[in-house]
Amino acid sequence: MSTAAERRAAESGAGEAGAWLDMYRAMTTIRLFEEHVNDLYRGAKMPGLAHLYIGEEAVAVGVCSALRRDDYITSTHRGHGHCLAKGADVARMFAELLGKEAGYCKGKGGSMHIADHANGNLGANAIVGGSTGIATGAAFSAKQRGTDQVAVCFFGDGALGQGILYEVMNMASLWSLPVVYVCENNLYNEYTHYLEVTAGAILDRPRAFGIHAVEVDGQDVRAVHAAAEELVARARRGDGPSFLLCNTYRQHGHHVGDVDRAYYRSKAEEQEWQGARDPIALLGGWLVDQGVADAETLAALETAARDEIERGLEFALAAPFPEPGEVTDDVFA
Amino acid sequence: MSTAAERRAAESGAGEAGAWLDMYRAMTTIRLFEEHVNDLYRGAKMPGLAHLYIGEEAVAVGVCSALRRDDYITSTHRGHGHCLAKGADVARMFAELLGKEAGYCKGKGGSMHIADHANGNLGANAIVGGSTGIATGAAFSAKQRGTDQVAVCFFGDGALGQGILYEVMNMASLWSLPVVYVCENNLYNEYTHYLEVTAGAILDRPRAFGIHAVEVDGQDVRAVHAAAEELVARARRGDGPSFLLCNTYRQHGHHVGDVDRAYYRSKAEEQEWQGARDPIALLGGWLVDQGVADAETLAALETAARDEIERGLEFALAAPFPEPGEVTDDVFA
Amino acid sequence: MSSPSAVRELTIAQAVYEGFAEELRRDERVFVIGEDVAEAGTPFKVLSGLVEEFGPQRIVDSPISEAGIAGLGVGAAMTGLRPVVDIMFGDFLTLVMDQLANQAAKSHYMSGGKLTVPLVLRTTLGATRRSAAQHSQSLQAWVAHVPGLKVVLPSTPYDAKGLLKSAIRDDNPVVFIEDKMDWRVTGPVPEGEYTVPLGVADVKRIGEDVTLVGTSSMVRVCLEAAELLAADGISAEVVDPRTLAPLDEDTLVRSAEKTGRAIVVDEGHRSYGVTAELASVIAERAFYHLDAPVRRLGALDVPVPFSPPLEDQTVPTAERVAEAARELCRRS
Amino acid sequence: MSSPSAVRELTIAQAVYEGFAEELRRDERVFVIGEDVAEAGTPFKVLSGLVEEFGPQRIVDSPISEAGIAGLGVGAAMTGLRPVVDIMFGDFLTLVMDQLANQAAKSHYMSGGKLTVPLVLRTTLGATRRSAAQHSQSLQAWVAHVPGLKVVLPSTPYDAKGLLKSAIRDDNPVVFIEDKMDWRVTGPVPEGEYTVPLGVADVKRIGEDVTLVGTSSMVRVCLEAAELLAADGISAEVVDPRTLAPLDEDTLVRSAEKTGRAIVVDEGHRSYGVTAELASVIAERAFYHLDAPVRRLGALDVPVPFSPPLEDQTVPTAERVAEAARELCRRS
Ligand SMILES: Cc1ncc(C[n+]2csc(CCOP(=O)(O)OP(=O)(O)O)c2C)c(N)n1
Ligand SMILES: Cc1ncc(C[n+]2csc(CCOP(=O)(O)OP(=O)(O)O)c2C)c(N)n1
Ligand SMILES: [Mg+2]
Ligand SMILES: [Mg+2]
Repeated sequence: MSTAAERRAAESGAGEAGAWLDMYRAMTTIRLFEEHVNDLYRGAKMPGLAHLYIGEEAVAVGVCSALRRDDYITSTHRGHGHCLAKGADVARMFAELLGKEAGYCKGKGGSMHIADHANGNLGANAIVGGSTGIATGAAFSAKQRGTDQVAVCFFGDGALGQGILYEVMNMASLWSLPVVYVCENNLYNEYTHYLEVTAGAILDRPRAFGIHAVEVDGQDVRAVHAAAEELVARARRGDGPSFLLCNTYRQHGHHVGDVDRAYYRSKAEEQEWQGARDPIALLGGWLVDQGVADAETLAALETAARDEIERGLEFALAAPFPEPGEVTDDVFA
Repeated sequence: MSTAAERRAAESGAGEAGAWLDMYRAMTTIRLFEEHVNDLYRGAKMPGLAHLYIGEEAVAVGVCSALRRDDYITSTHRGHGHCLAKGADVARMFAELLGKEAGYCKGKGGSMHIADHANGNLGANAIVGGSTGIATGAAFSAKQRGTDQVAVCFFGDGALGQGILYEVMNMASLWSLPVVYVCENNLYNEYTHYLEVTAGAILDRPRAFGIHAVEVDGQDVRAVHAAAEELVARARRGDGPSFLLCNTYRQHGHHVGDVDRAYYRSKAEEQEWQGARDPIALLGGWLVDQGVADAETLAALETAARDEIERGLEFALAAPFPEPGEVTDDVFA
Repeated sequence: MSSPSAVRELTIAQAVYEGFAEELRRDERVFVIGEDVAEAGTPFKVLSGLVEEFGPQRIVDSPISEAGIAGLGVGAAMTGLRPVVDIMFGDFLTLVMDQLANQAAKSHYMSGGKLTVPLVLRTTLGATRRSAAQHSQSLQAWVAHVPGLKVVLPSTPYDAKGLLKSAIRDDNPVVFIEDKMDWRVTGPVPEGEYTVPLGVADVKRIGEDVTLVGTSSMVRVCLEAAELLAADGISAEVVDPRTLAPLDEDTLVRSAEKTGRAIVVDEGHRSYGVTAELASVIAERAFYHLDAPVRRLGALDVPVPFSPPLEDQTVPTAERVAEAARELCRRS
Repeated sequence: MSSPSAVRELTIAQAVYEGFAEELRRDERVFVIGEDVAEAGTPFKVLSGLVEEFGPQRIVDSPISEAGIAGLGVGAAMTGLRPVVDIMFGDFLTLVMDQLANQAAKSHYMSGGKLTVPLVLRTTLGATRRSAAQHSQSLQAWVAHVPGLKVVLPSTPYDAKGLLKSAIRDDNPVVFIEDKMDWRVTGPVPEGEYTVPLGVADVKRIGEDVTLVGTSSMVRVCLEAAELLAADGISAEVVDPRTLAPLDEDTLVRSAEKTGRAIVVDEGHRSYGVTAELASVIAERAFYHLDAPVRRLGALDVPVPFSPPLEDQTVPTAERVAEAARELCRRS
């Protein structure tokens, strides 16, 4: 079975170049999706809150493009990017965010609980660190069942505070499980800088459990993808777990309602990451420099993504809510 | 305020030599106490089970002799040694193990919950890793209250599997708390060798959180004491937490009822640790070699310890049980 | 200087803030630890301002380590401090149950009264916030089941402040649970110093025909239901236990004996929930005075769904409580 | 070959072992993970022998990481395996509540039915073992309060085997709780394959004057009480719900309606415990048939003390149940 990147490259016929263009498209889709989510919130069209992935697109896309459809991921409260990168459909995601029947979870999960089992997404999780055991168990299962599937566990720097992460890394190492722990260090646990709550050096933590650990620039999708390909291959061939530290940044607030951020981070910091360190701009610039694409090609990709998203949103807005009676369905299988 | 070792040295008037003799007496007291506990169990005179400290005496005595009376310790299910080394009275300990009113906890705690607040012992704990937060909190409190007290957290190799240990080590490091984590690696978690359930190198775990970590031969009370003095002084002068790995061995079963052990460890291994590596024999041999004491001196110390213990046991056996009505006392302060 | 009798209208959030500020001023052993409690004043902003007055040593931002901070709180409480451990969402009680139930609740008893744990664990409850299954639970039944814990569920600004001050001064571990949806509710709060004792229920409305026992968020639901019932000529008495442990059984039973009918309403799941205890206490002790069975309304026994039309069905409403009361009053 | 009808006397421990062995043979997706479950066969030795037949890949010794193995179990269950996570003492449920209540119990619902978690969490309950406060709790009320979890409390060898097999085959998370004190209790178990469905109560003794509802260890206590009562000419019916969730309310209510008197007995703490739910279900649904209030007997609301003369008072005994029944029968 081929990875997303391989498949796309083949389809687009353009080999590696096609794969990079495809990642550009995927990152752009996430960006536009999240901007629309923000608008939905600001327009009071979406129930509850959402944690936007804007600025972190290179991590989900770089990692998931190294995965097969039957590989597993577990995600977080900031999960839209992971879900899309693993192959989810924009329309059904919007429908879920709006609590509609047509959503991935029939509206029962919402933003923090989207699961897309068909694409190996075992679910976003609203408990920080709550999916680390699930990803490790999926890897245990893959090994026990004799498949060569790999599980990727996405989590934020804040999850480094949860003891269960160390409990399961210990087991993953002991039993050489095919799991890749992907830490998205976007510098903040909600409103607190990670350095205020994180002692020592992050990479020393997985290493203390005998886990191979690597750090990459999470804004450079090519670097993330290269590292992910290596770590996923490692897991697939039975060489065990690994840890990928991706240094990144959320360009928006902790959630859509977090607009006054001056008390915990500076405008200057935000501007640097929104500008020079924007992952989509970085990839776009590289594609143009390399002559892989020109401005029009990229614009065309963006337009295509925008169309897809607007169609999806239209569908979701028009879609019906679940029947009241469904509230008692799905408690038990 | 002086440490136990200083105090004893002063009292015994023999300076350092007196301190070593005192540790010999303390280790012997623990050994004999535990042998009597084993007899109580075998004679069906003690309710429930107990986890004997025999073979590990050098750890508790080496560490606690570096502490002041107002320093804190937290202990484990294998806690008799810690409790005695921190200054508890033999008679009241026996009384507690027998569920008597005169016990440290009025019989309500028993072997796994002895606490001796007056001597800074915040309690044994029957939850593996369960006291790591308590010790860290005691250190937080000492710092907040501006005292120079130190907290020592005793735990076994099995507690390395509990996530809370990593959560609190992170905070101890961040806030430079005066706590010393003492890991008693006696090679087994109950009936499973620690290497089967512990990935990586133990010392790398505290180090990953920026905690100073040291390893010593847990059978050599002089080595344990020297390391403890340094780490306690470090904490006391505000230089923060540390981790002391003591390699040791329990000469008996996991608990008094664990007599057929062949399925999880070899007789040969037991004999090596019971013989050449017995901590009391090692110290005794050294004392004689150094001319600090001769055989009679040591025999006299043992006799004195035995008398103390037999008197204490007699007292405890004769002591009354709590009044039935006390069952509902002490639920709330 | 304000006279003790002067009264202001405050929100529950303001009352809670005052309770914290006064106790932090009164006793330097008190400190608050939790995620984003300092500069952020918690994500709900209820504590905003405390760190400016009391500093980061006493309003401590922690890592995302619920079990760890609970354990740290237990140790600090045993050794001379009075910690308030802030657990953002009640749903995260799942992570502190060991430190709470096996350590905090049992230390005093296991030590034969030697160790004391004057700890307050502050957290939240409540659904209908569109926060889905892991951020909407009301888990008070779990902690109320643990001997050695006190459990406080304030429903008004006055009670919130007075009960919080009592909780902080109590020498035992106390779980203090605020409703996420009602911080903006206003009510009278005197200027001066006062406390509300733990273990004393409060009759929030006097009535003759049926007793509505409500906890936390459900007190307001019961009061609204009482209004609806009044329109139908049914006089409902509304009783708020205020603390689940200790539970003021007598006040509940007396009211049920008087009215002969009782409905118990709590936002936790119905099965094996708080309503079961309150209803069975009333059914047993008021047995010979009851004209109809005691009814229980709790959250539906389903994980809280995200979709608004589904979520809205999971929580008791004034209309549903009133309907149950009308039904009871038709009976017997 | 043994005929399905052939019956042996087995202990509960032997019956549980058979249930495991048969399901491990029948379905290769089933595996067991826990502390000292392999060579040691758990500290209680109930699983001794499984690792010899099924090997260390399927009988997995874990680190002392309750939360971690529970989480690993959830992920394995979502992806095609059928884990049994062994949690040595029920007291350690405190450490797995997040994985159990926030993950296992909610995943099916939150995913709109997409994810399933066929997980069995096996643990224990029961005091009077002189194990003190952290090794003696009966925490079934906590898990029974969580929608999405099934909760099984077997009381006989026959039920233990049949219910365990159903639990392992169930597509939902099931908490299976064995009484530490009763593994040696014997009873008839047929040779052949059988299962006992979840959600069906069992009348363990038929009677006319009073209904004794008992769970787990308390079923035997109720049966002994029934003997004592028979001597006084009081005919007691003993009903065992067998599963708390789903709960077979009808069988309980029918019995209480028949006898007009009911006593509910569970080894968990009395307040906010299992007895509250069972008693209020009976009191509400059988209201017009009851001649006396429903009585509840649970563990005293104190941490379990170590000292034998104290511990022995904390748990309901046949004599206390009988006395409560006599008292009820004098009433009305
Ligand atoms: C166990 C737990 N504690 C606290 C929270 C509240 N909370 C939600 S997101 C968050 C911060 C998470 O930070 P991080 O893991 O770095 O992810 P990020 O939001 O930065 O992507 C917190 C504390 C939670 N959801 N779960
Ligand atoms: C959280 C928890 N899990 C499991 C147990 C059961 N148990 C009691 S002692 C023990 C082994 C502990 O090993 P270690 O920490 O190395 O201490 P040792 O017995 O070797 O001194 C276990 C698993 C427990 N008491 N607490
Ligand atoms: Mg972050
Ligand atoms: Mg050990």
